Amino acid sequence: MPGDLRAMASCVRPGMRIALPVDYAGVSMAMTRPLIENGAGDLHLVCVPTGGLQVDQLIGAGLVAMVETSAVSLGEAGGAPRFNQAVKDGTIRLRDATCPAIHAGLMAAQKGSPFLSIRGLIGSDLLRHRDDWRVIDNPFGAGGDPVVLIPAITPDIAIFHAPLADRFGNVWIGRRRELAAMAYASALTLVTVERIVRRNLLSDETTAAGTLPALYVAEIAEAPRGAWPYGLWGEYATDTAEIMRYASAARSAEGFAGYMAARAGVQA
Amino acid sequence: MPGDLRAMASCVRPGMRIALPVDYAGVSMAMTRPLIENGAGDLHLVCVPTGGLQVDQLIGAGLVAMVETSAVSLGEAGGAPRFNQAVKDGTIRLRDATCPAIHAGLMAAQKGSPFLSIRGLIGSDLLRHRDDWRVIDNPFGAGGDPVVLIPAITPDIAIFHAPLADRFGNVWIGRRRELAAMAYASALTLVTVERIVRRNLLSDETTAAGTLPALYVAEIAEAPRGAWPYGLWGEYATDTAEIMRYASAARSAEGFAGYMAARAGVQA
Amino acid sequence: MILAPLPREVLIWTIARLLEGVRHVAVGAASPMPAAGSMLRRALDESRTELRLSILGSVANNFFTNGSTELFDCAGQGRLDAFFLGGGQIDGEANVNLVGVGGYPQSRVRWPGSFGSAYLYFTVPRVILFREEHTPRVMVEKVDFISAPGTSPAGVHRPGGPAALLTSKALFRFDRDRPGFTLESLHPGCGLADLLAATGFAFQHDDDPPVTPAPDGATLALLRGRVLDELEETYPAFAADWRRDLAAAQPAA
Amino acid sequence: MILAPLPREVLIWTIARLLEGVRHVAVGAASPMPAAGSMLRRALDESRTELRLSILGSVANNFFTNGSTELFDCAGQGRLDAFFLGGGQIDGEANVNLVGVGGYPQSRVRWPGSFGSAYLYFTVPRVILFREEHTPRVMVEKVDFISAPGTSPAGVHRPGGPAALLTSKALFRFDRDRPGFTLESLHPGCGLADLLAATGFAFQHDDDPPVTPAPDGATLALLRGRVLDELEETYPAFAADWRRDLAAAQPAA
Repeated sequence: MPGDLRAMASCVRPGMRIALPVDYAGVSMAMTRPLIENGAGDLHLVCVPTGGLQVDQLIGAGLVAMVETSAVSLGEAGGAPRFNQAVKDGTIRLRDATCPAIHAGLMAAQKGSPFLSIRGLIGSDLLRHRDDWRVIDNPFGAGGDPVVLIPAITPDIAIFHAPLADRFGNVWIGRRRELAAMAYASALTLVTVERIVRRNLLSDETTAAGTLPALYVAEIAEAPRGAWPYGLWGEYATDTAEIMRYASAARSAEGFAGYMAARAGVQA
Repeated sequence: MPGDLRAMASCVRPGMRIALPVDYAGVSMAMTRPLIENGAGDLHLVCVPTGGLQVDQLIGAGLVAMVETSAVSLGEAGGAPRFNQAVKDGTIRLRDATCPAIHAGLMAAQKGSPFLSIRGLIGSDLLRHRDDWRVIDNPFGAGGDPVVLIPAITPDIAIFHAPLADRFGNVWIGRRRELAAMAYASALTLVTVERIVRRNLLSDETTAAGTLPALYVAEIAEAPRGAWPYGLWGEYATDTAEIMRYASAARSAEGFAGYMAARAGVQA
Repeated sequence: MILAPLPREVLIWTIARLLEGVRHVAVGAASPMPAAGSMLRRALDESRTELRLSILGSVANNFFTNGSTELFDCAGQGRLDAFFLGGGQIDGEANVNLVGVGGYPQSRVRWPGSFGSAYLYFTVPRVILFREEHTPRVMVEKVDFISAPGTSPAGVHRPGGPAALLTSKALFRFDRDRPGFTLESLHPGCGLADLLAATGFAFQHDDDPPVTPAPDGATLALLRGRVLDELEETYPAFAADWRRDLAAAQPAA
Repeated sequence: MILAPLPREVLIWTIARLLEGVRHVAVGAASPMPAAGSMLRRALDESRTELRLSILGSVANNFFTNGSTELFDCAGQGRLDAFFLGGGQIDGEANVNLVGVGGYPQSRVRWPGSFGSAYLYFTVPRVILFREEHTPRVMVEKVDFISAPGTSPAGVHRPGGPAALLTSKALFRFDRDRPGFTLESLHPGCGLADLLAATGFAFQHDDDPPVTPAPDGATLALLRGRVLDELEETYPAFAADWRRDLAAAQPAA
């Protein structure tokens, strides 16, 4: 495992709120093992807006105290086994949400606003269990128009993987703008990339349009195939068979441990 | 004047709320004259977030009932003469705002939310004069934390100019994402472009990142140098001398009329 | 001789019928059947209008450029006409549960979670509940957890909601005023007694309900040709399975 | 022989001093002097730290990629340390008026409008009020219209606010608690009596205020070399004017 990934992981300290992207948007799987070796636990994960393999592995490794998410799943490979077990055992706390509510919370943080209003949610048990959300009567309505307020979600750290960065610290995220939203909202952003290029991504308007400026990026490290076994848009496809193997192995705590030990060489 | 510009202008009907971009973000100056010839008045202009030459000319032509803006100015060429005169004469209504409040209103519309919260503004005369804004006590605070709510701004039509579009109706806006915000918030979006290309802008991830999808675009027409005398990023610079000539001519109603008549051939 | 419609082809054709008049439909990443129905609708409509189909997580059928928030923003703007929702449990008032059963938060069985349901169910005019498994454990009298409610009290801003429920056994439409489901048709091979036994909630029905229409020959040809080809790009496993079923059903030469 | 500092060079140097310790500063599109001060600060700091400078509307000094909202979002996130505000009127409580005088909305004299002031004044920790014209019609006792207030009551969320006021005559710092301005220094050539006569609001001052420091030789060389070159890209007219002044001040050979 490259030392820079280990150094990046050491930014994560116990109890921090960590934002992680959805499966198809650039999950830094390369950071999963460094995070586990770093060992900082009691983490509060914010899935943007859903979680998968990485979330399941961090839970399996015992690092997670709370998951704020719209879903955790392995997609075609089925339910997330360590997440499901932890829910059953009551060893993690849950903030069940709906996708646009997570986006709304991040947008509030991006704008420095205390909250965003959002339609929907009224009458759901999601709302009933979220004591950190509020319902007010729409002040612009004629009365009797309840609307939910979502407070700003301000992660300590956002972690994701992208196709490329330049040596000035700018990261190309293309149309996966939720990665920018995560970075705007978070105090620190750690990024792994397939490769670092010499040219300045901002000096060409075409690449600039899909670039997250260095202003928002604390650390970058190269990690080729760093989303594996997830895919990365324009680069490589998801290795579904590997996710299936994980899903099957991780049904038990022992199976999970065995899988992680066996894959140590592959992921390092 | 090409017939397609005239046809686009005919989408504008009296009393509509029209969103127009800031000077440097792609003003469709090519649409100004068709809008004037179309003649639909009583317009409510929303400047995103400030206005300039186009706004001044539409006011000078007597089409504008209300301006919602953070500022109207000709930049280096000074104050906007027809706007300033209209304010003095009381012939237009004003909704003076601050830039991020306009962005917040458009973002609320983008999200289908009734309002966004915004910091700042407390104690300003802007707030005092905006009876369409509300102040509430932040429901997430401990009390005594006033915060302003900005209602959704939902223009009937957004009009702007961009470097290129493809024949599928996708428009390349690069990093000028306020143009996307305008389109998301508006019921209809009319776009002029320097040129229309055959390739699909969405089929390449690099260009897709800066593309507004056809879903949001009602009509597109080619209008080379369509931002003139404003510049267009990556294409041509602002013709400051021309804006100066306008600023000087338009100090009087007669001078404005003379300028517009003299430029009819140039702009057509 | 045209091979008789497979059960999945009846479902896909039913989905296409439910999408009549729709201009923009979105389907989830793991929703091959709704995607196929949408592709069929698109093919049927293309001479008159362009049906936009957004498949979440797909690259080929993704014309969004503002990240994963754009689908929801689109729905909030009223630019999304139809969407599909599943559910670990669905009840007679069209409440859906995507979270789990046996307590909350410490659920005995946990499902992935609510995804966008609690928003899209409110904002998309035509939500089609689609769940193939039609058993008393899925079609329950009352869900254990409401990820998204089927109806809302007067005053709640709700331009959207459930239009229909489609399962492997039958098609229901939803009456928002009553509220409740009404049986529209039984799929070929399913009887009313069978359906009543498999359904945990009460619903209105005729004594002799109609049979769900099967696609005609031209539609079947479209399905097995162009739609299957298009589908293969995003759902290769499902497409291969469908082709296998077709091959297996082929009468011996 | 080094040419003595021009008045504008004293101002630019003062701006650079006011930006000490700043990591990210933004300046408006038509603000050559603040831009020059920021460029000088950047040049002075570059061996130790990287000062980020955002010039609105510029392409070369624009590392934003999310449209014109990004500056404000940045400020809301606490990522913007310093900003410059002007004002058609500025009063003794640091209220600024960018809207007009003689009534509202039907103003006798209308200025462009408040731009981002009503937000950035609240969110940017170090706002520098910069207006060259120092006359009783600009420096008023009470502004006609508050585009953005200088201070806020306790409880109002306000991490930002005015730090200093710089004019063609003097430099003031602002005391948020009192609230009010205190004279820091008079620019070369300006006397206290002159300043008092030109200022419509009361301010604290020493009997014998210090003179605003001029840049030393090395700083002047940096200003007239690298900074002037950098500035030329975005503010060609201002740069040409500056060069003309330098040429005119050159002692005859």
